[in-house]
Formats: sequence, C-alpha cells, structure tokens
Amino acid sequence: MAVRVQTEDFDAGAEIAVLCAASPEVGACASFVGVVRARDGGDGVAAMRLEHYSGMTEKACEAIVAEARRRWRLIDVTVIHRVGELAPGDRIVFVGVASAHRGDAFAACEFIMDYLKTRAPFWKQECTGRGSRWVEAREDDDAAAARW
Amino acid sequence: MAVRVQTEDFDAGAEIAVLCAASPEVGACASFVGVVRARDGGDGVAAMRLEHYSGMTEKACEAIVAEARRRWRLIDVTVIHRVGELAPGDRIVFVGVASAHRGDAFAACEFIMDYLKTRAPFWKQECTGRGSRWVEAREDDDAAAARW
Amino acid sequence: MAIRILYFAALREALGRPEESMELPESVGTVEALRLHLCGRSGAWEVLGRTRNLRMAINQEMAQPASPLKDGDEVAFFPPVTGG
Amino acid sequence: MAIRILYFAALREALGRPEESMELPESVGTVEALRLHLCGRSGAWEVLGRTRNLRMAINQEMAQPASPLKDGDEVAFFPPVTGG
Repeated sequence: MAVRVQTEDFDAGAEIAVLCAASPEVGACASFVGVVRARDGGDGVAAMRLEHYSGMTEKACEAIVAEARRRWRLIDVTVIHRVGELAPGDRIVFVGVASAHRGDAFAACEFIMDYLKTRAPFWKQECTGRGSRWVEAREDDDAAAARW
Repeated sequence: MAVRVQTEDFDAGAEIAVLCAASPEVGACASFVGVVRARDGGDGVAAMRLEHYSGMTEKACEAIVAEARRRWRLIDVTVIHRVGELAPGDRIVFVGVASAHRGDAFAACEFIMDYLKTRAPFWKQECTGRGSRWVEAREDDDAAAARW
Repeated sequence: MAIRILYFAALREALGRPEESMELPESVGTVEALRLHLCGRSGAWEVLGRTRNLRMAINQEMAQPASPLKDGDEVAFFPPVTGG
Repeated sequence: MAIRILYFAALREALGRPEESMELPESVGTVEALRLHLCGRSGAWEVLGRTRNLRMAINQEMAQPASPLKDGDEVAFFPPVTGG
C-alpha cells in the first residue's frame, strides 16, 4: 500500500503496472485519475492551487485505504494526491486498486475517491479571469460518500 | 471513441493520457485493466488463449459503448481487448472512460466491463499442468450485468 | 436458401470445424429450427442439444430461437462468452 | 495548558495567519469552547462563528465539538475539504 502527497506529476501507467504485478493473484486493477478542468461551468480556469494539512493528509488517506481494505478483498492500493500549483489539464489525483476480481476493485476505488473528496484535508483555490476563489464543497460529494 | 481488438499489449498510461486530453471539460478518467491470473483457485495457469468472433466482437463492443453513452454523460471511451496467446500476468482488457465528473466515469466503466463479460463474443481457454480447458461462464458475471 | 454457419470455442472443437455453408430445406425458417436440423446429424452434433445456454447470432447480432433466417445469412452458434 | 492552533484555506486567509500558539484559560476544555473563545476576539475572528460546516481536528484526527483538549494538543480549524 502506498499513499503519496507530492507536488510532482505521476505516471498512471507505471502505477497501474506496479499494482498489476503486486501478486500472481491480481486479476483486476481499477483506477481513477482526476484532472483540473479547463472550464468549470462558464469561467475559464487559469490556474489552481492545492493546499493541504501536511501530516493529517497522509494519516487521513491511510485511514481511508485501511477502511477500504476492511470492506473489500484487496491486494494492493495506491493513492497519489498532488498539492501546490496546477494548470488546466494537469492530473490532480490517482487512486488505483488491485484485486483478484473486478467487483472489489471497482467498489474500493470509487469508495476511496468519495472518501478522499470529503475526509482528506485538501482545499482547492481556482484562479479565473475574475480573481481567485476557494472552491466550495459540493453537496453531491457528501451524498456520494454517504452511500457507502 | 475507440474500440480495438488486437494481439499486441497496450499501454494503459498512454490510453489514460489520451482520454484525459479528450476535451478541456474532462475532470475524471476511470479505467480498468484485466490481468491473466497466474493462479486461479488451486491450479497454476501456464498460458491462456483468447478466441473471438471477428467482426461481431467489434460490433458488440461498439454497441456496449453506445449504450453506456446513452446512460451517462461521457466525453470519451476507449475499449481494448486482446486476443490470441497470453501468459500469466499479461494484460487482457482495458476500459477507460473520460467524463466531467467521476460518478459518470466510474459507473460507465464498470457497466462496460460487466457487459463485455457477458455480451462480447470472446472465449478463454486455459492451459494448466492438467491440460487445456475452456473457461466456464460465471453466474456472478450474469448477475453483475443484470444490475444495470 | 443458402447460409453460412460459424462455430466457436468448445463447440468448434466438439464439431471439428469452424464453419460450413449449407443449403437449407424449406422447413428450416428460424435459428432454432436450424439448431434442431443440425442436431439431427447425430454423433458429435448432439452437442447443439446439450450445451447449456447455447448462444446464437445472425449476421453478428445476438438472435433469439424464433429469429427468422433469410438467404445469405451468417449464423453463429457458441457457448456463453468468457472474455474481459 | 498550552496548545497550537492551525488555520487552513479560506479561514487562514480571513484570519491572516496560518497558526498560533496559545495558553488556554481553565474554562476552555473542548474544541467547541476554544472556537467560542476565539470568536470572542471579534473582528475577523467572527468567521469562526459563521463558516458553514466548520471542521475541527485535534492532533490530526477529525474532532467533534465536545472533543476534550489537553496540554500540547495541535488543534486545527478549516472549511469543508475540496480535494480529489
């Protein structure tokens, strides 16, 4: 299991290759990549900044992964979340889950994303032509996390 | 949208990068990689052969993707399924879905996998130390497809 | 009418052929009637009577037992699929 | 008792500081009491009273209003999270 919080980009293909090779019993690898949208509703986004609570972030991500491992039969999990300055089109987050069968991998991957969105201390600040603003939390995200 | 049936391996990272760059509105890319398990239950699997119904396979995959596009808001979809001889640890299948938001991407990716498993004309033959056998269809897979 | 028939996977192996062309008797108008007609060859062909959940396609689309056949059709018989 | 307090995101900007250390009065024994104590500074500090769904953590774990404080704790206040 790996949780990484970093400013650098990541290589989703390399991460998936590591997960697929985690054990001879891996049959499924579900993964997710989040991207900075260049348009969010009407406004063009020029840049984004990701702030986080160093120390708590890693603990929160590890707790989320541990909870996923309790709920599903998983072989390996990787979570990477970028922080700092990002541009439109940049990758923000990677979650990859390796399992013997796809049902566990899909469920755990979506669960981890839903929990990351509501329980890990990251905050997005968008810069548009009209200045910068802190992104508001979405009720959709609370609803998504409450399903599990 | 791309559907490819091929003997060659694929590069999941490159496929994900293409999906993420499909439009400035992409915010989410959910993907799945299926792998030949080196152990399936008790027996060691030495090799696997994937047979398919050339022509119908491509049509069936395209129909599945079209159905996913009717059900969810998707920006782009890639399906790659390998055929021919495969070894344990080899990648078999890639499904990637780009969307503005993760809910659509996750649901469509899992839907496409469940439908591929039950509606696309591929057949697996496993070679173990005890000879070769055609893999039996799993009731689990029918149940997974019936959920949607 | 003339049709082409394809067999896949375990069925192809059991029947010892991947495909054949045949001229259908007047009485064979549906894919189910074709299946029973082929079963009538006896021997290995009984497999078409006992394959659990045998699947049938006409012109590369999944077919139902009652789906009608027409001249030039490509019919396929195969076991449940196991890709992915 | 002495604690350290961290502020994040919009809260950090509104308060003009990322953190501070303070000696707590005897009367402040929970994270909710601390929030009210800080609100009492008035001016910008009112933001701690009107941030919708204000989140609180003690020693890097999510806390409830009634969670007790002890000497040396690291307390954090922040708005709902928006990563991912």
